[in-house]
Amino acid sequence: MKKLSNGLPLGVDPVSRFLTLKVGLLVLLATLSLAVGMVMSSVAESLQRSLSGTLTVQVPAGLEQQSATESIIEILRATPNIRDVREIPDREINEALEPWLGAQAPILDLPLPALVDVAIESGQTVDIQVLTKKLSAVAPGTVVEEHSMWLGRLMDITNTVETVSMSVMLLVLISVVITVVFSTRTWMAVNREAVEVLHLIGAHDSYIAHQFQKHTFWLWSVGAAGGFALGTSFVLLIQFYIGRLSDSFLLDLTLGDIQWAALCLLPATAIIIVIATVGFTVKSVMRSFM
Amino acid sequence: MKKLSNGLPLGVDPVSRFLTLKVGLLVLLATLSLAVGMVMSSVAESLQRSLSGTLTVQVPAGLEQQSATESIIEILRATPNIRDVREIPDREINEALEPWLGAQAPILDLPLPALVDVAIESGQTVDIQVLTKKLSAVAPGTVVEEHSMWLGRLMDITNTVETVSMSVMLLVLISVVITVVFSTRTWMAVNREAVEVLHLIGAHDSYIAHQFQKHTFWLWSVGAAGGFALGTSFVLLIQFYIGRLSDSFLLDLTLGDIQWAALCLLPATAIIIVIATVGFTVKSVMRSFM
Amino acid sequence: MGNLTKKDLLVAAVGDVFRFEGVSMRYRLGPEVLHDISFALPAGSFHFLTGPSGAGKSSLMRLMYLAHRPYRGSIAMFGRDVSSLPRQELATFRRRIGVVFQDFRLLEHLTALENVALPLRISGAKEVQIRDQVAELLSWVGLGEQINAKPSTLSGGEQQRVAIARAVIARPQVLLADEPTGNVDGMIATRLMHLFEELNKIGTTIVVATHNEALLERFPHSRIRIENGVLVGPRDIFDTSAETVQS
Amino acid sequence: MGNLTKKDLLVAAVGDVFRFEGVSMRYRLGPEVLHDISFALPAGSFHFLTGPSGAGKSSLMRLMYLAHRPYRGSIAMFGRDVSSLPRQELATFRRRIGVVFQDFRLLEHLTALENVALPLRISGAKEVQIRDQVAELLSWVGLGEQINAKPSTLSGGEQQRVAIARAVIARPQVLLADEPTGNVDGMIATRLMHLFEELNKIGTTIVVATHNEALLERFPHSRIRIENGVLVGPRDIFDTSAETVQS
Ligand SMILES: Nc1ncnc2c1ncn2[C@@H]1O[C@H](COP(=O)(O)OP(=O)(O)OP(=O)(O)O)[C@@H](O)[C@H]1O
Ligand SMILES: Nc1ncnc2c1ncn2[C@@H]1O[C@H](COP(=O)(O)OP(=O)(O)OP(=O)(O)O)[C@@H](O)[C@H]1O
Ligand SMILES: [Mg+2]
Ligand SMILES: [Mg+2]
Repeated sequence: MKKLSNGLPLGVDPVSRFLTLKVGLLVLLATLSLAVGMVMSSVAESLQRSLSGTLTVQVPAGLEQQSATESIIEILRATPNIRDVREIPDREINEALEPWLGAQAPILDLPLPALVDVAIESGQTVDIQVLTKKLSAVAPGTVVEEHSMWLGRLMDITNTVETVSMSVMLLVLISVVITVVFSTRTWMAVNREAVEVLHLIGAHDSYIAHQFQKHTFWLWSVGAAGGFALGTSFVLLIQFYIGRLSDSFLLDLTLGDIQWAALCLLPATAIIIVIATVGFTVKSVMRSFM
Repeated sequence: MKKLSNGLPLGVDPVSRFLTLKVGLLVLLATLSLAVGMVMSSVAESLQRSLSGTLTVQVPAGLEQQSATESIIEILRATPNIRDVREIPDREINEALEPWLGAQAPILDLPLPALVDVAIESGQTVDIQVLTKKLSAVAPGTVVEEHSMWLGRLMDITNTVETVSMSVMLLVLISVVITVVFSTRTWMAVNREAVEVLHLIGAHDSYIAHQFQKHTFWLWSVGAAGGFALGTSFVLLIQFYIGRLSDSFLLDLTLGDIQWAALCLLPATAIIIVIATVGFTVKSVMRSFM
Repeated sequence: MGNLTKKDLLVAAVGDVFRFEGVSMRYRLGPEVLHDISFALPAGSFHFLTGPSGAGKSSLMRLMYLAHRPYRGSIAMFGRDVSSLPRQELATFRRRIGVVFQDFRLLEHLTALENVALPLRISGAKEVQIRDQVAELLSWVGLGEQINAKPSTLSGGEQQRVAIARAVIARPQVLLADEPTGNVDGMIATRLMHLFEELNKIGTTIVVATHNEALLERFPHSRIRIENGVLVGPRDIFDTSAETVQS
Repeated sequence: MGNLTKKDLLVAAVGDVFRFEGVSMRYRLGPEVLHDISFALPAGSFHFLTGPSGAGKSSLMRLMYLAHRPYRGSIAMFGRDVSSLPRQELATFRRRIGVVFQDFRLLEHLTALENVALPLRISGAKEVQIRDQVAELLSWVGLGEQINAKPSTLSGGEQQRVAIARAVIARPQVLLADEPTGNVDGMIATRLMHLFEELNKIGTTIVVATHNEALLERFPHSRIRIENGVLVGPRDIFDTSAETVQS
């Protein structure tokens, strides 16, 4: 025997289905922005840790490049505040150039500059101009590139992306609340008759709120599950793609376990917010009845 | 004195306002995708015109680069099916390398390969492998790059983007129709009582359709105008930005006059489609009444 | 044939307003709610439609105001077979009928004035003309002060009177009133019946479905009785082969 | 004091069900539609509420079923001042009242059975118990075959009977019926009045607003008459300072 209806017209009408879609979209957005935000947060951290205080010295190609490079390395080792000096092997340079000059770079045998990585003692600085002058005296044309400046820019970008992502997520959560308030109020206005009759025959506000919460719970669960599944699939796909693109990729763009846990909490949190908002909205509308 | 209502509850309710927003979004999307599609179409055309059938020959750096290059140019001139041969001056090469090696490229004085542009008679082809062999005999290490292959890829991409953009626009127009049918039907279901009463007291189907069309016209005009304004502003902004980025940009990414005219026809077309759809939908629903 | 009234002339000119022959009716795939109904109503006649609750009075009226097609049988209106009429003409026929629905069917978002004005607007009348005419009729039914009230702010009887005003405003040739006095007191009911009789005098054919026994006693018009979807009562009124009988 | 009936005992225990003192009412910022109303209805009494259309009968009932607050004056129900009751208790009080609304107010998306079952569901009754009880009552009012019909597929009188069934299903202590027989024939009206009298015998206080003069004549209960928002009629019934009068 069919169950008796509880009194409110809460069927799966086109409007509800549309809402489910919208919910899915919102949760998808929230999932993606949270994922991006968290990745950026860890990228910024690891950047901070691993790259701060580094310089790159370029020794131009020439007949005495090898010996010039050796002298320069010695000078660098003697310079105060420098923690570590390392010549970058040709193989690495060719690899780095490959995306720009193509696989033919080694064949063309371009006379590339020698590159020297320099790590500065943390918290200390080195005067680039003085250093350039000193090194140029040994090997004219030597260039000192300030990785930390480049890093600064990268950090700026990373931080911006992180802030933007987290703001987007917050905005999405806020629009979840607005959507819920709006759709609940619209629904109650459209079905004012039914709500009023239930009220007049003695239904408590919580009876009405509870029915609507149950309905909304299903509506949102389906939408949120869909959006979340889509969002995480997308994140996984991108991680996989990045992973294949380059094992030696500069930055680690994958999510850690804790971050995955945080991501999984998102839809649950959204639904809790929704249910609370529905209850609050219904009850506040009901207070306009005697 | 206030005008008497015509009989249908077509006020500016929240649902209508929401619809206006949605309309704006759809028209914005359509505008952008049409603009991108049209730009890509002309890019593909000009690519086709200006770049088809070209080769680039790289003569490696070395002591006799200059004379080797000259011999190679002569050989090329003598090769059948070749229309034009031109050595690319160093300045151009340095410019082209600048984005990759930085402004210091000329200072580093890299021993760059000499580059020779080769134009093939239209409709004809040249066997790259045979040519490479012949040229390598004169200057070992000479590489022949098939621009047309690279161009082919670029063309592929351009064509894909064009197809995708135009499909998106079509999809948007289809979802405009779906949205209209859906919202009209929903509205008529919600207000079935009012529609039925009008019908029973002798209103023609067109009377009811016309009222709804008038209402929809305003709703959509506002939305479409907003979305179109936003879309064109965006297009203008991007054009301006690209214009500033590089005067010597390889491809012309601006819209021509006719394309602007086509763009301006978009919202008008959308509204005409909408009005026709509304009329059709209302009348088809009305036919379910006796 | 000494004193021909306007009404007599109309009857002669138009003949039967309704002629039902062997009509059955069902809602969708439900059971038949009207069985083999045959009768003819001459133009300018006045009838009460009576019968127990659920007998089929409102359903019969739905057929008469062209809201529903018969399942079997044929209905002729103003001498034309209804089933053969194109949509455009159906609308024109509907404008010649005024209906008081049992549940009023006022449009909630419109004022009393706008509700009553609807039939005139639909037939394209000018707004200035409408306003005075409607206001006058509303005062006449005792709603002079409530012309700008929405239906939801009117009492049951007030809503019923708005519904009646809407049905008669365009001086229809036929008036179908379904339980039009169920929510008003005896005095107003009498007044409304007098309004119907006035309309009837100028030629309007009138059918009033009612349970109100006081009304039936005080106004001795012809009665059509329906029970369980079947017409019962004096044979002459319902014999479509004979000449139609007048009230 | 020989034969105390169950009803007498109840009246003695509960006292007045309603006690209005100097009550005025207005809708929002509109004019007062009820002026200075004072009366008391003892438990177990039976009253007709009469008066012309638009007099304020339904408005008075709105106050009684706690849908509206008085603008001035005080209302006591079951001996408690209504204006001081918290929301939770208001709902409990409403469950002790059954209401037949003038416009029925059936929920369109529910079947007749589900509509009638609502008051039981709200008070948390089990589904199996409900079903039989509701089906039985619906057959009793003549709707045994239509228990699964939606209100929109019922005739006017059938809808009215569903509304009445919903009002009485939970055996309320008070029954307020607003024009409950406006759409049914005389036989059913009598049957429904007998139902109300049965309820009254087991202690339910009953107020029936009606225009139906035949009913008023056949059932000689106390009458409360309201005209233009003011109570008129025998002073004794409405004198709240005196002991309340029984029907
Ligand atoms: N829309 C509908 N769909 C299905 N059945 C319907 C519909 N409307 C009415 N009925 C059924 O048709 C029968 C006749 O209904 P109708 O409304 O014609 O009765 P009535 O004579 O007007 O009764 P009342 O005096 O109560 O208004 C009833 O049994 C009713 O349940
Ligand atoms: N919701 C409302 N808002 C404003 N005014 C209202 C509202 N409901 C009723 N009124 C007005 O209050 C007055 C009394 O209405 P009420 O419904 O109490 O009359 P009634 O005695 O029940 O009449 P009837 O016999 O016609 O049902 C009427 O003038 C009516 O227009
Ligand atoms: Mg009926
Ligand atoms: Mg009333």
